[in-house]
Amino acid sequence: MYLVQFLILSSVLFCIGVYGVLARRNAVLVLMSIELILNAVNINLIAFGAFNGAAIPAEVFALFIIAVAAAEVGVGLALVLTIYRNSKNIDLHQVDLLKG
Amino acid sequence: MSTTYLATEASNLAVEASGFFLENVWIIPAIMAASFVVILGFGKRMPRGGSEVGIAAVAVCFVLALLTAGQWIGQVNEAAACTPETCDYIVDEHHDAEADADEHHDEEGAFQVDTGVGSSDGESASALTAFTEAEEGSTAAAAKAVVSERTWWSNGGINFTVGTMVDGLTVTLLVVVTLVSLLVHIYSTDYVAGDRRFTHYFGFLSLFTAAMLFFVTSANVLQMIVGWELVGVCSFALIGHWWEEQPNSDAALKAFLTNRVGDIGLLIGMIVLFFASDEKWGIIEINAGAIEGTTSHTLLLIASLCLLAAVMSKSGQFFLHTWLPDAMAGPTPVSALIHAATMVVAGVYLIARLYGVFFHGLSIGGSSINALAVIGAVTTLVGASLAFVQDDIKKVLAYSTISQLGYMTLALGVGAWTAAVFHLTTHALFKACLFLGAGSVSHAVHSFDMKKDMGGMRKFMPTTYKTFLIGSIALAGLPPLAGFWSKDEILAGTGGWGFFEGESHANGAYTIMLVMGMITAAMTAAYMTRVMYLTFFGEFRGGHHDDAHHGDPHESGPRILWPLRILAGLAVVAGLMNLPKGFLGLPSGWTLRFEHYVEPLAATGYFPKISHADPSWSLAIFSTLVVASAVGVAYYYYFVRVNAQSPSATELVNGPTERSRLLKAGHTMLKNRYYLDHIYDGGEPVGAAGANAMGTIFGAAAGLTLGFSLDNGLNQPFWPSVMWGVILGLTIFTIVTAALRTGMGIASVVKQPMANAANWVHENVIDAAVDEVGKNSVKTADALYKYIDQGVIDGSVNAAGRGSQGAGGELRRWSTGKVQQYATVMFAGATLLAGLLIIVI
Amino acid sequence: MEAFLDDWGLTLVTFVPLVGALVMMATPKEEESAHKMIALGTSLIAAVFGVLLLFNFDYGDAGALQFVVDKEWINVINSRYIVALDGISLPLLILTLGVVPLCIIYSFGHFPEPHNPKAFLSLILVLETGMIGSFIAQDLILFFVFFEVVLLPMFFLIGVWGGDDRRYASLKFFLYTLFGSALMLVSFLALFFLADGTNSTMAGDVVSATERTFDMRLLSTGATAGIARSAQLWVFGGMFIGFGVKVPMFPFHTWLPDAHTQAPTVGSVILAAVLLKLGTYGFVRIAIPFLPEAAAAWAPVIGLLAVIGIIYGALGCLAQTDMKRLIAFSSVAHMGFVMLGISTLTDFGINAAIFGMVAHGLITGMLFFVAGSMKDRYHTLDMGRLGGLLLQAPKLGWILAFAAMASLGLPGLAGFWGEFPAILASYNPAAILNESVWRAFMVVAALGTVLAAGYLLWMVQKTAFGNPTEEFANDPHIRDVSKFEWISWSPFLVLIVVFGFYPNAIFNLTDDAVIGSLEVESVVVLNIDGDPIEVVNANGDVITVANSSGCLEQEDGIDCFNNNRIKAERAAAERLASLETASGN
Amino acid sequence: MLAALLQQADFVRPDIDWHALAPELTLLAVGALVTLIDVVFLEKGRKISPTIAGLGLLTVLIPIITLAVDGVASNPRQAFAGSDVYVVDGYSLILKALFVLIGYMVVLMSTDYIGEGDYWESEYYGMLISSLLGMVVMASARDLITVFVALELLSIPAYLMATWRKRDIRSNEAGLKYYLNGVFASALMLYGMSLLFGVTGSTVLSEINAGLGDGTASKPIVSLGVVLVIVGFAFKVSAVPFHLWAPDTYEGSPTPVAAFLAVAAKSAGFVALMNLIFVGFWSQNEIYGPALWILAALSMTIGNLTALRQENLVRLMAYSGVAQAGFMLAALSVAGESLDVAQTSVSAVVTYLIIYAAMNLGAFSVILSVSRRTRTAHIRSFNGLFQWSPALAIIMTVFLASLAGIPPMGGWFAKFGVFSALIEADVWWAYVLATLAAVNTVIAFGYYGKLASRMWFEDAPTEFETTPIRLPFALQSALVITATATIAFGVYPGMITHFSDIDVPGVAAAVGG
Repeated sequence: MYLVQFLILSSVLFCIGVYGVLARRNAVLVLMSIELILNAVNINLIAFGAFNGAAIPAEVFALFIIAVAAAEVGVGLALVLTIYRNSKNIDLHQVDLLKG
Repeated sequence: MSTTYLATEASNLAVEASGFFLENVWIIPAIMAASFVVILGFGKRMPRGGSEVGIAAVAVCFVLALLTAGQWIGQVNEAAACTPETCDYIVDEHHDAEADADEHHDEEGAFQVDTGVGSSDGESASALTAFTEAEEGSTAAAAKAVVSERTWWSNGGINFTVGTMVDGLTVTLLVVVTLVSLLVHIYSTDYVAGDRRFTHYFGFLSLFTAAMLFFVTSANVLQMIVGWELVGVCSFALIGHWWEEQPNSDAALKAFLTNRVGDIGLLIGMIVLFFASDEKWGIIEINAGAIEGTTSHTLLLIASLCLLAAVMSKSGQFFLHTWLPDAMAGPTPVSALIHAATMVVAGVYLIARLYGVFFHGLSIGGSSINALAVIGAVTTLVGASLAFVQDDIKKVLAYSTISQLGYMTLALGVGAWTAAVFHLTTHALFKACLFLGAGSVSHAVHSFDMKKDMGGMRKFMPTTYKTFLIGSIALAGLPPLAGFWSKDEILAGTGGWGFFEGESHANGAYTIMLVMGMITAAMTAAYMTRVMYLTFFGEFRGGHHDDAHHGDPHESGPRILWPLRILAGLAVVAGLMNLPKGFLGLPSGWTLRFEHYVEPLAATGYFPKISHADPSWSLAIFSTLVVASAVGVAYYYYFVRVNAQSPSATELVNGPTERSRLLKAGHTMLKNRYYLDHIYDGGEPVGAAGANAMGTIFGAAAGLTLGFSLDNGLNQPFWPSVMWGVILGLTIFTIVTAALRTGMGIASVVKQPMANAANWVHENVIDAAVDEVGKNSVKTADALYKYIDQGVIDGSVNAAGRGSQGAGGELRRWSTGKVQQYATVMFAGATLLAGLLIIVI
Repeated sequence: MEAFLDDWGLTLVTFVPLVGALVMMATPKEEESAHKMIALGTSLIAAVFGVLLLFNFDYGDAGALQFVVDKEWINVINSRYIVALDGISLPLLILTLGVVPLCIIYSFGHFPEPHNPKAFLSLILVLETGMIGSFIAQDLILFFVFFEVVLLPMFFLIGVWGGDDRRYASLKFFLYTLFGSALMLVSFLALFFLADGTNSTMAGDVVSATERTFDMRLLSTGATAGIARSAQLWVFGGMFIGFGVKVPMFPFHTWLPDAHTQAPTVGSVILAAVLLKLGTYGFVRIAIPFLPEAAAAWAPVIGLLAVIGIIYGALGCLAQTDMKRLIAFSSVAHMGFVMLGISTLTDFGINAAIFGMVAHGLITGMLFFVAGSMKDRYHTLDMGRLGGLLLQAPKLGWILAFAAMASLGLPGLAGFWGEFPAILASYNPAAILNESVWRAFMVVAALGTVLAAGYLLWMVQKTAFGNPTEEFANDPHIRDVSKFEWISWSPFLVLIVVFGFYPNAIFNLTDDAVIGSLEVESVVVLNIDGDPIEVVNANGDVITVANSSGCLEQEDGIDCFNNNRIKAERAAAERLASLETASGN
Repeated sequence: MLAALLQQADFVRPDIDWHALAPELTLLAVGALVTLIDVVFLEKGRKISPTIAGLGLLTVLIPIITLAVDGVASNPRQAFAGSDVYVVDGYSLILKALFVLIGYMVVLMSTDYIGEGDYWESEYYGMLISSLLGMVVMASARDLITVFVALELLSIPAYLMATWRKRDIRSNEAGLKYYLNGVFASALMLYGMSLLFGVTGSTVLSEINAGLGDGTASKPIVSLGVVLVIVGFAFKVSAVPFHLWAPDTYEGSPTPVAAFLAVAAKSAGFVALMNLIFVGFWSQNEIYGPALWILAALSMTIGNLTALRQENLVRLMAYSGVAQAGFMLAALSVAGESLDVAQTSVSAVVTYLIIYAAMNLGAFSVILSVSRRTRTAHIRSFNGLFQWSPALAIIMTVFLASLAGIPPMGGWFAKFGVFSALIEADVWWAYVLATLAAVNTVIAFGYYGKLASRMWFEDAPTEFETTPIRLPFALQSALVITATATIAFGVYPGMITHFSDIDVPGVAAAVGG
């Protein structure tokens, strides 16, 4: 096993996540894409920790990220719900009242 | 303030002069200034509108001036009677009395400049030698000018003083100015009676007199500048006295602006002198520096040429004279006082005052031509010829004044200093008499037009006629009236007669000036005959206005006539002040009195060593014959032929100019005053100023450039030379344009009659060349303002503003409201930033 | 009393108007007469303190700073509250203190729309504080603060009470000045970091002479000696733009005609009389004494722009049809003379410049007053429609003619003494400058005097001479000078004459101070080991040589230079040497 | 189980300096109290919750003061003995105080807005206090994990506050935009953090600095990591090109929240950036220097230019905030040139933050006050304000002048500090940035001045009543406090420099004293 394999995996995940965030029009899919990026981060952290002999901070960091991500997604879904309630729509391209 | 102005020559022998009036001459201008303030403040509430204050003040000043003159004469006599044993005298080495001088200066404001008094006991032997070697004919010691000074302002650690300087020249002008001013004041109470601005008028008369007196008593050139400008303003105000009519205010503006053009020369000339003479303003110091040769000759030359420009404008010398005839728009007494007797001679006075500078700067001695003499000679001819064709009696007198001022300049240019000052004096008297006489006539007929509204006036106004006749004879220069003596001295002073008669002891051999002066004398006599005929002889041609309340013209009142009588009387006798040496075998105590008391001796250190021409009987007789024959021809033409041919008593026959084509062309040109005004006028006075300015710029700039470059050995660094290049380039452009057009036109000049030629020259050469550079400064200014200021400079500022606004509008569109585009921008930004840094580092 | 004045005089003069403004803010808007009285009262109180200062000023020592107050202000940047008065500041201070009450009096009779005396007068008072502060500040940051304080009130004066195009004009005025002052601030900061206050010859006399300092007293007496030439040039350049915009010099002048034309009369007067002087004052007080070497390098540029300004301003005038705009352009020309004087870098020229500032303040201020009063009467300043003022309102007309005469530099009136000595000085600029260049400038400047006469007399002719146009021939509104106008104008008129006749009233004050500000102080030259070897004066002459024990014998005894004072570096010596070479050529 | 885990990790609980943590703990307690009040008193608690929140925030100042008296400024404390993870020093203390005071001002601004708008109150204040807690923690955070947690703690409540007017679709949109951009930025930042952790093997900033400095780390990865982390906070401070969310969010959210985001969140971003730069990346000047330089130049210029054309005042303030952030970034961009410059730029940024807080909160208060009457933030609603509400016009003028940097209002000193840092750096790019900054002050006045001229020079609009506006006490207090502070800071800047002239955090340790 080599570190670089993990890094390649994580960067692929990162790229997919970024693509999702930038390209998907559905708000929920965007939220999921963000999760992908965060998971890429987690993989990075764990891999680096394992290979650097600094496993504990890496794992702690990853745990925090997982926890916080959960909270974030909670808030995110709440926001999406509110939007949906007001405009019956979660297409992000339609959300452009504020501009200029 | 060091005072090492006294020359080091062995013949330096000067006596300290003193006396209450000589030292406190400042009182005279101060009285007039106070009079101005009083008239301005309270004049309207006074019974005679403030005129009484003015008259009283100027009368007091006249008395004071006489007392001053008396005291000066006493001083000169004392000095003349002086021997090394009996009185204080100075043999001046480069004495080290500077500390002494400073002490004097600190102790009290007024101090005597002759700091060397008594400091040379050990050198009486050389003094004695000097005494005996003093100039032939004058064993007298020189009476030195009385200078009183106070600190005026200080700058750069230098104290600048204000003060008075009194010597013969000063007292002459003091007497002349106060006398003419007094008479004009009295005359005016009648002449302008009932005018709506009666009080203003007298206020400005007072202010003018004050300024003129301040000018002539100046101890330094800076004060002269002040006085010079102040008289200009008063002239402006008085020419434009009836400013409701546009032509009057135009004339006033023209006068002022033309003078301003000359003032560039004045300012620069004075500045050059200031630095050339080691940062000194004092007239005495500047002259002394020039005479001793401590001042660079190049700088003296530049300074005198610059000052000459000022003289040309103020004293109406060709080609800046055009304002003077227009200035006749002012009330006639003003013309008499300002534009004939006093202000216009300021330029002449300036040269006389700074004679050391001009004499050495223009190398007058031992030469036969110089700028001053040429300008004077040309002016005198041009003025006389133009006087011929005027119908307006005041304009005749105005051109005559120009001509006579040219005479004075000519005299100074040939080194006949005393003759010039003497002529200045006599001219002031008879020309004032003539102007006031013309005023008296016009007061009666309400017009200045001789052809339309005058004629036969001798019947109605006998006193005016008589005085005018005396003035005319004096002006024409027939013996024994005043004009003869002064004119003759000038002609003798040219030294040109030496051509026929051998050695004349003049400063040079100015034969051309003599010839031109002689021609002028003839023309003067002729045009004055014409005026006499048109005004006083024949039948009265006026009255066609049929104003009921005017009726026949009648003689003026006593307040007008008495000044005329006095001036006429003086015009008769004034010439006797300076009878030629050896005239009719008179003792030396009777001859050359004017020279004796007025001309400073070289021993004073501030006056150049000039030679005095010998008087010549043959010349005097010849010139008298010339004048007499001119009178005769003119008399025959007007009194005999015209009188006989006139169809009726009140209608004049056409003159010869109407019949001969050639003469007519000449007449047209003269009528158009050599087209000079057209060149200057862009239709309005500002245009005139602009064109004048442009013309003068290039001349002055080129001259100065050349001067400075020479002075600096043409060793210029890069960018100043670029500037010079531009200036010179423009000058050359002007000249080349003119030359090209002239060349192309030569053929047609040959073919065409004179008038067309003149017109052509006007339109295609002078006008085109001058105007192509700055046809009309208003237009230039308009274009500059519109395109450069509002277009380029302001435009670029506004464009920057608009650009920002535009950029803001563009940037605003980045904010699309689409959240994913924001994220895209964010990610792109991050990627670019990271990529950049990864590549670079 | 004297002790009180020493400690508090300048501070009171500066802040009394501000206090007045605060009191006015607390007073209800309806109490118009109360507002007028408060405004006039406070400005008069300030003026009275000014007069007291004038009387207590030691004229024998006009070159030295007097009434010095030096207190802590912003410690972290060594910026201190230092105010003081010397011969350069005094005339400008008095000018300000005089002009403001007169403007207030004038405004009583002529409240521009939309009225509101409360706001109008309190803004003027705030403005006064800023102007006075700028003239007496002796700390760069304090100067900067006061310099900027004047901006906002003027912005509002123009913007609220101005003419039709007031928004554009006020914003333009503001942006221009802000641009200049931002660069100026950058230059000040560069000085702060580059200069070394302990190098100054005054280091021993100033309470806290630190290495980094904003203290103008230190910066003008050798603290800047060690700055590299290239840096000096840049720093000077920043200040040049900052002050040049304010003057305004060509080509930074385009804000001026707009601001003047649109501003209410009082605003124009204050702008012309005082605000423009802040720029030239900056040159005289800050830019040139701090960085003499850079000043010498920049001087040709200043001189060239000055003469361009003279001619350009004059031609600009000739192109105008609006009287007020014409007067505004004439300011460009007149300030050109002032800058020409400054560019010579001689005491003579700078004295002339200061005189020119005061004279221009009085004369152009007066012209703006007249223009404003005419606008009140005719409701237009289009010269094509005016005429015959002398018939309808003779006194007003004569005052206009008088002011025009003064403005064109008539000897005997104040304007001449600003113009002529400036021309004179440019014949003989400082030794390190190329005199041919300045002589060319002199010729052009002299030409400018003719053009000045041209446009001013043209203006007088168009407006005052002739007969009134039909439009206004029987207009009852056209009355002669009113009471308020007389009160506020007569001091101007009197001073124009007084300074014209007795110029020493100002020259005497400024001369010592200017000479002092141009002196390059003597510098201690060190050898490579840092020991003093000799003292060199401004001309590069060695005054004192160290004895064998490394001590210099000075007038006040032997000085062995404790380490604090041995700060002068070789650079300073080299600089003097280069100055010497330059002046030797 | 837990014990076993701990034993396995060889974990010994470090000594905790409770005093050092007292501000955070107090804040936590206040937050809990506000939430509890709602739970206990239900509707009755509505009236008192703002009061409790406000007083509570002031209470937090007490431990801050005691810590200051204790001399942390010269003697930094480690909250966990022997670890640089959480440090309380002069720098963090002054910023904590600033955050708490900003919180208090926001409470003053919110009291009536939230109260009158029929929104949940206690939750609002609870959220506010949580967010503040995140900021307060951020000031002391010297560890990537702590920084991350603090960031999320301050962000998540802020997302909700932005959406507080939940029935208003614009508010929803504002919150959503803020949220999506925010989490995306966090994700990028985390990716960067993971890389940094990878090359240094530590999450503690001082150790990261040491690890980066020894030269063994792969440069490209370090660059990518540093840039991504900076981007995360550049988003928070709304630097160009990461600023696009800000105008939309400010416009849509409740005005007090917009003020909170514009001031507090931005300050928190700067605090984090400074922590990272001075502690974590100190040795990487060649990376963060140019990066911040570019961000600063872009932010100043684009922020100002875009603001020129804004018609909504809140958006205008948002762009103005972008430009102001650019100024602060400018000072930071040269901080790495030397320790002296770093000192100057820390002081400059802290000073800037304090003054910026006063003037910006003030400006938002005025906008809030006027929109109480006009119900809009359109720039036209300020027309002729001087005629119908002169006091507000004058106060707004003070803030505008301050924002434009015109003495004697505080803003000039803030800008002065930035220039001072730039010029002290004495490198050509710093001078270029200084010149650019000078030009930008001019552009900025283009819109500040235009707003001022609208208030003073225009006639009052007709679409609403133009009688003087009466303000509730809380808002009045907010106005008076901010205006007084703005003027006082400008007239006597010593008031701020007394506090802001602090040592550079952590650098002394990092470079070995």
